[in-house]
Amino acid sequence: MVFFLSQMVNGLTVGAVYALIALGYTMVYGVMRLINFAHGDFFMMGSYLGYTVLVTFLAAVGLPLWLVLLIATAIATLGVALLGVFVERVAYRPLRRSGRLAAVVSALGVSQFLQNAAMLIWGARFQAYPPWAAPDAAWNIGGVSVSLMQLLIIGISLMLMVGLYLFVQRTTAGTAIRATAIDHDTARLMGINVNSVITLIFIIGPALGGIAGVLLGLYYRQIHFTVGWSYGLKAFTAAILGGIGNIPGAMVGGLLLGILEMLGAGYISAAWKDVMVFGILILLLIFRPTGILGERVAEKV
Amino acid sequence: MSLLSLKDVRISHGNVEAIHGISIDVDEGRIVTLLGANGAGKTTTLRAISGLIRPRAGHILLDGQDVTTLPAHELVNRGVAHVPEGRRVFSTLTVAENLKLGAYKYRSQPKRWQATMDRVYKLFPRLEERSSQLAGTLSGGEQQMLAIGRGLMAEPRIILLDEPSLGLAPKLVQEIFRVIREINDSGTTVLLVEQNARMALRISHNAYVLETGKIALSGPAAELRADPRVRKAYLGEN
Amino acid sequence: MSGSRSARLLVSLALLALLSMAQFARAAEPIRIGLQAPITGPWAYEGEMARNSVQIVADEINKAGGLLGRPVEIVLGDDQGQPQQSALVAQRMISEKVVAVVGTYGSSVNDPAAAIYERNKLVNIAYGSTAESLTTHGRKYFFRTCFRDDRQGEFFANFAADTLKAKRIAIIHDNTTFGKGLAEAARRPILAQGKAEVVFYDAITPGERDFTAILGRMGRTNPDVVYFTGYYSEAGLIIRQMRTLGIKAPFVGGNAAVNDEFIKIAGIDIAKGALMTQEPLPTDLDYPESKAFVAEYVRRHGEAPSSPWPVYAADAFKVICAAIEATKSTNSDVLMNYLHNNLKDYPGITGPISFDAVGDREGAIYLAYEVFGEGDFRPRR
Amino acid sequence: MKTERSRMSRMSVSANSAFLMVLAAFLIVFPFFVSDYWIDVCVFWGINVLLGLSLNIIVGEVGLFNMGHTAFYAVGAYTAAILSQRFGINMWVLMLLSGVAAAIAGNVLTAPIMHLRGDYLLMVTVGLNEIIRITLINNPFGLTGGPNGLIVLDQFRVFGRVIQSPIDFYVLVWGCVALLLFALFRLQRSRIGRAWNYVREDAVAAESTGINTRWAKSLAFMIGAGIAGATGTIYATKMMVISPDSFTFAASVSLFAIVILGGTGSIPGVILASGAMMVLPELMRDFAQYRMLFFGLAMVLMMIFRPQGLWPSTRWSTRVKGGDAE
Repeated sequence: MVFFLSQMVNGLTVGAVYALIALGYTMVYGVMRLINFAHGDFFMMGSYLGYTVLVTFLAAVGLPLWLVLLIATAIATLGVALLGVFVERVAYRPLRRSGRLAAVVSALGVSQFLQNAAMLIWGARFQAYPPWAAPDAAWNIGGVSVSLMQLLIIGISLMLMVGLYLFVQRTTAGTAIRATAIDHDTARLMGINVNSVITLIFIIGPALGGIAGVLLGLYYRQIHFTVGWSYGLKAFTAAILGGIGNIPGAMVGGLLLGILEMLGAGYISAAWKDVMVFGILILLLIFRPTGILGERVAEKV
Repeated sequence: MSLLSLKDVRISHGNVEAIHGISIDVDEGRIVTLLGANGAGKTTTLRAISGLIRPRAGHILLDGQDVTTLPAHELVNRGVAHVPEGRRVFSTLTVAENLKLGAYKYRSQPKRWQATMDRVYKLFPRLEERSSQLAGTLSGGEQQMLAIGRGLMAEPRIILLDEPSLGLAPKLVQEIFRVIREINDSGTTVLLVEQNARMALRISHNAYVLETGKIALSGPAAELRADPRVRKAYLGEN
Repeated sequence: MSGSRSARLLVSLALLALLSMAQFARAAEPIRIGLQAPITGPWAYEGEMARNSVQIVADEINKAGGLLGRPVEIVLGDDQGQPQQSALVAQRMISEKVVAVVGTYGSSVNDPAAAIYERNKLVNIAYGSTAESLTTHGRKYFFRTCFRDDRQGEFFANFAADTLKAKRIAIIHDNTTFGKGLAEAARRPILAQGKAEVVFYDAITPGERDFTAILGRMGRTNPDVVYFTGYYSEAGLIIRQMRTLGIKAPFVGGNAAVNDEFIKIAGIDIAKGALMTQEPLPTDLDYPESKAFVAEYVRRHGEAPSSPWPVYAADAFKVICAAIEATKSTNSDVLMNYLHNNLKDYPGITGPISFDAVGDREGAIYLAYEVFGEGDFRPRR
Repeated sequence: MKTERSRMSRMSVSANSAFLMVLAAFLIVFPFFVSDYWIDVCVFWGINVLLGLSLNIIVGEVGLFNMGHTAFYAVGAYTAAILSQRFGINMWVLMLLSGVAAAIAGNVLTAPIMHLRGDYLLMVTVGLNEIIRITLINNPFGLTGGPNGLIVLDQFRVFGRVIQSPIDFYVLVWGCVALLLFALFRLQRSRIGRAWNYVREDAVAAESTGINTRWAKSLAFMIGAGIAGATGTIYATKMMVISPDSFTFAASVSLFAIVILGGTGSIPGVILASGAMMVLPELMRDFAQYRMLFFGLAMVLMMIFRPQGLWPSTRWSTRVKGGDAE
């Protein structure tokens, strides 16, 4: 039981991050029907930016730790959001009328570019977040170890997710996003500037990825320019699992994927874990072709 | 001066020209009907007016100002509402959310759009009953009401209605036409695209007949109703 | 008649002059030696260090007048750490008519290249490919300056049982050619000796960062020692996550875990006391060659190479040059024979180098390194 | 309208054959002027052409998003390697067997997911790719050799001559490309080819005209996977060593990109794009660390300035797909 609970805590931690990244995938997909293969690399960029701010600028300044972390996260988030808007302008917007496949290849190109840019900027070696940055506190609750970072990751992710959900459900801008996701033309007829909505999506998605990047950087310390690819793949799986285009779906999918992974590795075999994860994905899609929370909408190709 | 006029507008889909230079005038306060067979280019014309597609040549004037190249959302701000063919309600949004989106340009003036919403609810009491229901769960007639109501939420000067009676039961068709007249009576100009030529000509002031991308006939509705060609092709008479 | 004779003389003199000039020209033509390394891709850092190291050796040789009076030149081939690219690089080395090749880093990447070099009879000396399988195919032209996994595995088995007195051993690898190879190589002697048992054996996925699940499962088997045979980046995460989970068993890493990054990622408090099975690091070697090399590397790049592999690349290059110098030949068969039979205890940067019949380096020395509180690896006493 | 279309298709046929003739001439002359290295680059180009063409059947002809194609390629390569190692079967027979094995895998693995809509299918094929790769690494029943992979000692033989040198492989691979091209052109004009295109353009309408869309899709997957599998045999003999590292998701992605960059559904497009994917990075070797950066940039620019691909197919509809008209 203790072991099971430990795995659940770990699974929730990883899953919360998958969910944060999956939200970016799912929103971009929902509005643009684009699989943004570069999204994982926004996450990676977030990690690096946070690292740079922490190491180069703030190491010397005598500010309290929480403020330093806040500044680093804010700068990383902002930087990645700007990058997201820039990438959309340059690499996706010109392709909006050229079909989805062209946009997918463009996204792959962006991913390749960002990875190699990160390699050239920060070097090919692993970088490590400074040890003073991450709070080390951990508790042992009835045999289950829970660290402060884990609580922070789960807490912040949940807060962001709930915030995003409320934003999308309750505000006019959020309603505009949902309307655009359903039907671009009709959204235009409502006076919605679809380009602005897409820009907004490319601020929110990468920003969430950027925050996830900093959080994981602090948690694991180790960062590398290839890390976006594997997290991107997992987050995309999570989005599909929950029903792509669906915001609560991404959250559920992310958390579920994290827990599945941890239980798989904890009880069966770490080597076969991914086989199990993808196997479950396939099984689920066989019986529920649009994911857990996906709507049964006709394909819009 | 007309509220809306199209001057020698040409529209292409890819490399194929669909509209071969048409001119249409819609005077303020009127109901103008655009008739034509399937594929004649009626919907295309409306889409060009509301800025969803850009004409290849020619000009579209709103109040004498050239709006040909303005994006759709800008035209909404200038008082053009377009109720698209097939209703196109946002099916996973509630009725109230749909209506609110109609007033997107007044989103920062809650008093204003709430007042408009009340007027729309008065026009379609059914919508008020169902305000928290998802639009996709409405019946076809209700969805059409929602689509029109949503168009009205923008307080447009001109509303473009694309086949509002399509696929509705006869009783509902009557209802829709009554509403159109009511909208017009309250001062909104209407450009109507209809299959139901008989009803459309009955309520409108002027009409144009579009055939394979060209204006074949035009004039006051009453005249067209008497025209033998119209009677044969669109009114099913001999 | 005499005119024609002197004309003939003149012509032959001119020819002679031309010939000698040609001879001279050929003498000035550089001897080209290939370096196959991952310059881009996930192992780019290792590739870069290998290039730096080989460059130092090449510059040294050229400063001292080159080889056989000719300068040496490095022909760089980037295999991106991918098998297909590796095969292409191998073919390019052959087309570029290099004399021999240094490389490459990863074992599964090395295999296709080694097969091509073998077919084209080109001496190639791997510097980071430690998989046993590479020298089990009877290749004649394949050598390596690094040591084989099984030697290290054996060293660990003895070290764990005899020095650490471990009875229950957990082994984790990373499913790469190298990691799994070393894990297998460690498990075999443990099972054979019967002094201890392997209570846990599973793999992580490289590139991932959360291993708490597998470590939790491992923790329940109560191991006396944990041996991780993957790379430093994951090693750093594993030891930290182990400690967070409250697993106190000593952590032993393989030689791919020896890297400053390990300490940075784990954090010094946690890394302290971690053990590594490892060939002596260049900074710990007492040979004059090692000291000079490390000094030069630090002078050029501001720090010593952070892993042992680039130094093996430098040694591979040195060995090739030594063979050319000794045999006065650039013929592949001559070099191959020399390396197999005549090169004995060549003073390399990493110690004396000799090759056995299959091309493996003789006389593996492994040490147990320990991470000390000052954040450095030192041989354990 | 009708005459215009037939004129266009006639034009495209002549353009296609002109392209193929230029290509053939180039391929015949090329080896006389270059080193073995460049011949080898062209061998891998040819292998990528075979793979690209096989994927093009699935993506281009039928419009199914398959981003896990190397899974089938892996099945073929491993089938050949395992059977050759254990039973010493003749390579030509193995090529057939591995093709069949991959075709069966293509059918069995995709049968339950054939009904999924585009992007879900894409994700599932990615998943299949990962499942197969990880299974190969984990060395089930000691069959696949784990991360080390397998050694392939046997080689193709033609009248006693062992296919071994770069030029041998060059002839073998491009010979296979020629055969495949011939088969594909026949296939495109056949009833099956037309059925595929109907399915791609409008699955519902295709179904209503009596085409069994499920069958059509399955067949495309089987044929595409089969060709990839047979190509796997060539790859295995060329590399002499195969390991899971050759069959990664990234490799699938670059195949997918080849098909789109070339111009979805276009045979000359696949040939050009796979050539570009092979040759450009080779030419950019001098940029060392920067070359993959430029390569990513090139992909983006290519799609911006030529979204229809290098050599768009006239048979792929010009209709805007999913983009929004503004």
